[in-house]
Amino acid sequence: MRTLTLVALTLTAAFLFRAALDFPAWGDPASPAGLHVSRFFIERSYDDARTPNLVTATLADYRSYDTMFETVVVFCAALACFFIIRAAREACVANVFHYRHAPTGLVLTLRRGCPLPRLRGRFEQIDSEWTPRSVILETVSRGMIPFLQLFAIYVLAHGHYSPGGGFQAGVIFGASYILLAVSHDLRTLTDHVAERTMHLLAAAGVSLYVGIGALALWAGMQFMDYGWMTLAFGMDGPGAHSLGILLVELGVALTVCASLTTIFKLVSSEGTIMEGL
Amino acid sequence: MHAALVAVIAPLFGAFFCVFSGWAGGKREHWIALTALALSATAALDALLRVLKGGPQTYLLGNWPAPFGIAYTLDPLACALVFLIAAGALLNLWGARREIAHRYPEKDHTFYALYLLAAAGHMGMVVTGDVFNFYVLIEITALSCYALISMGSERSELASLNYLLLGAAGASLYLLGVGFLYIKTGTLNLPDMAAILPAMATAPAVGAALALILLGVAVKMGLFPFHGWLPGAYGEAPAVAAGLVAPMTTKVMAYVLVRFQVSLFPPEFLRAAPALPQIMVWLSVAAILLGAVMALYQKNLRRMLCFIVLAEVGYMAGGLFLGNRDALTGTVLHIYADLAMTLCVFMAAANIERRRGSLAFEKLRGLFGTMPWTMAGLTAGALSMIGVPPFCGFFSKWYLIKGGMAAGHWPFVAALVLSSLVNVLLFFRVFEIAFFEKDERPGLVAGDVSAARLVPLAAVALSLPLLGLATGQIVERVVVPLLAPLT
Amino acid sequence: MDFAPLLGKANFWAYFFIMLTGLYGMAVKRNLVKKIIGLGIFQTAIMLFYVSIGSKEGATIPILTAADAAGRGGIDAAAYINPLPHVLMLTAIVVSVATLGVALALTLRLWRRYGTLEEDEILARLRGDPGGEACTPRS
Amino acid sequence: MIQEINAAILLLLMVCAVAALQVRDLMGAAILFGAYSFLMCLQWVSLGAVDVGFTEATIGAGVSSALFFAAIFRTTRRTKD
Repeated sequence: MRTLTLVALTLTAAFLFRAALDFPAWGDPASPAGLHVSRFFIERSYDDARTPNLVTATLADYRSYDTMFETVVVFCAALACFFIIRAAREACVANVFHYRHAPTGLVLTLRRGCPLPRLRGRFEQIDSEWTPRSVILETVSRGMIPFLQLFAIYVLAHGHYSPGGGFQAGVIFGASYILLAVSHDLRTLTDHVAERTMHLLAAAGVSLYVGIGALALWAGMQFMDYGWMTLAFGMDGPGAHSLGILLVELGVALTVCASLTTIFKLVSSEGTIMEGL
Repeated sequence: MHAALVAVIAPLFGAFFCVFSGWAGGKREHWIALTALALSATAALDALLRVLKGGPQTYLLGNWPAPFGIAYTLDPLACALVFLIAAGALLNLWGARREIAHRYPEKDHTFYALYLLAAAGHMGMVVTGDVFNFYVLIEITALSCYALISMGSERSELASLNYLLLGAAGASLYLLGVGFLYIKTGTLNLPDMAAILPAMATAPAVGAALALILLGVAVKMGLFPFHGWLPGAYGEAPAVAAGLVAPMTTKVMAYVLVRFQVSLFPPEFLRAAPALPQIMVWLSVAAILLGAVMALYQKNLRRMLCFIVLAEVGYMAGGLFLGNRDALTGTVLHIYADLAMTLCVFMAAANIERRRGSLAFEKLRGLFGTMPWTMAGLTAGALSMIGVPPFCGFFSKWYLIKGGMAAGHWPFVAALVLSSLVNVLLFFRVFEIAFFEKDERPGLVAGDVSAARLVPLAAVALSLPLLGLATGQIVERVVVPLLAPLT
Repeated sequence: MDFAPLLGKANFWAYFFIMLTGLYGMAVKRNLVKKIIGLGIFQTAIMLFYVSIGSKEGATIPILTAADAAGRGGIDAAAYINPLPHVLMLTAIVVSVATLGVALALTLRLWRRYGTLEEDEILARLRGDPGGEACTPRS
Repeated sequence: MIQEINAAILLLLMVCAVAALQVRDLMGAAILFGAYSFLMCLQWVSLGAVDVGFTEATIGAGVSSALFFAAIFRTTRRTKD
């Protein structure tokens, strides 16, 4: 089996290496890829969409239909993970509850059916008996998270002019939640943003994207033509495209952030959404 | 031509609404899904009628001119397939509400959302005229299918992971092939690429690109020797999901091969490398024989059907690469016919599974007595798969055999005939068990399944002879315009 | 013999080498996580190939300079790197992370059922023999 | 100069790819895969693909690694190959 694979791979390698000899020279400005279609994007994007970042303009305007499905892929992955490993609700109710006394670090273990302690303020619920707790880590993370989120918003809003856009913003925002889950525990994250909110946000993001495309049908234009905003908001064509790009990137950011956080929650807790890393 | 677009995005919106409704505590997902699919089927029918009247059209997304933005290429072949997919997905889902609510408590909205996304992905793949967009749609379809398949029997998780690894590798090979084409032509638009390619038909990079694309699609299609994932994935999937993916996925991939063969692969290229079609036809012969032989060994109705699907993939790929007009006609006809008849037998199998709990052969005893309507549906599908006129399976096989004879490829013809005979044997063995052996076990639920499951099955079963009788129309209005540029 | 064009192809050859490394991992490794890592390497190498298609000698990153954005019309396409492969690969990266999430979810399900990540041990369990001592199923 | 940096990164990429597949510890493999992703991001930035590099740095080296760590933490880091 192993030798057979190696032989097949060697043959493939020879085949690919032979094909590479036929390619245009590496980095050649006059290659077909650099001339045919891409010139249009480079020369037109500022006039069409008033967006100096050519990648953003191409991504969210010229090929926005692709990007729509790319967002749907992320949404679909979150749904798929939920469908595959989310445990049934009754399996997620623990038999044993652990409470840690905050000042002393003493852990109280209660079986199901016992009255819950009334000392809410000084006891905190933890996952298992040994949950490492590091004051330095928690404090540093808490300090970093607002800046991460602010940076995510900057990346989203400034995507027209600098590297960045909806995906990167969504991932950074999601990473701030993942950092919260890793530095504290998953329960802290779930207390901040419920599972339900995440799913609704993910669906809202894709709906925003596809909805903006579909509103063009209502104005009698082709799907994904942002030109309908010229009629709705009374702005000029490039401005409408620029605004359209911003709005769909917002949808992308919402979906990516919510979906990636959901996937991380499900994978790190094996589907119970209780006990994380 | 907004109709074709509506056909694709209606299920997308349906999926979003299912998630909203599910997390808002509603119980309306089934109706949302049915409405979305019905809307999609209506729109697809509208698109088909327009295309039949006005000829092939392109739909520019975002209103950007064709090679720069993404465009749909709409012709009768594509629109008819979209209509069949939407209608098939609708009928397959129609009566499954109780089953889904029972099997996936708390998760049923996700099931509906994934089902709709898979349907939208299949339809999007058919209409798109952009080679990269096709890759993204493959992945949407595949991801939702992995999730749907993984919730079946105990073995389904491993089958699904195998499917994921092979499927992702196949899609990546396709992507690499597209990269090769892009580096040589500088475009991603299918018609534009087809216009550029003939000038460089003999370049090694183009040959490598087409070989890689062929390899990737063959993996996704389950053509021998890349069929390893297919029986496991379709055989272990939950019944409703199997009724969606088994008829649709392989057929959509076959459609894509037809599209590439007719409009992308330059004839000069195929003449320069005559070995490639020959190899593909021999692989198809191997696939047909393997499917037929393995089906004989199965002790479970659904697994038997999976190996028949494997053989049908061989029919389509073989007809495609024989390369003459009759064989191509047979392939196109077989895409439609096989979609309908596979859907028919899988829906009937789902009904039986719903009543009997399993599809092992010993559970099929006495079915003609207790479930006459379901068995009538299964019989219609079986007769079509065997190739009895006037069912549609007969006509497509007829054209395929004619094409094989015209090309002088006797092994292909022999494999086709042999596999039809094996189908006779397979189905009559099932009928024998279901008709003659009586099941006397107590506690067996008597009677057929509910009308909500029988009416869609009847509709699909009736469509089989209708599709067969419409063969002349299909050839004249779909296939002839498609093959016109080849002569 | 002139080696300069061959040297230009060395980059492509390196990409193909990484791709095949990934494919080798997917085909030969028995551990499911290893297979998934192989898939990741394969996909990323294809993205590298695409990005390199877009590169141009002497061109700058695909963000218009202030001067070009202000002046109307006279943008020299050769001065900017081709943005199209970048757009395609943004999509491909997101698709690959989506695939990764689903693959890991499936792996976790398999772990829950069989208590192992080795494909051969899972297959042995499915065939019915006890396999190895590592196969203690977790409830 | 940029060519030499490119070549060095490419070499390291190959080393990381092989090592991630060969190391007999899944956590080590995941860390090496993260390093591979980060080197890839450097390579892309040096090829001028700033947006792709940015995305790979966040998704490939960031979220993917976190997902791998989570899954390995939940299962086992032992592997036979």
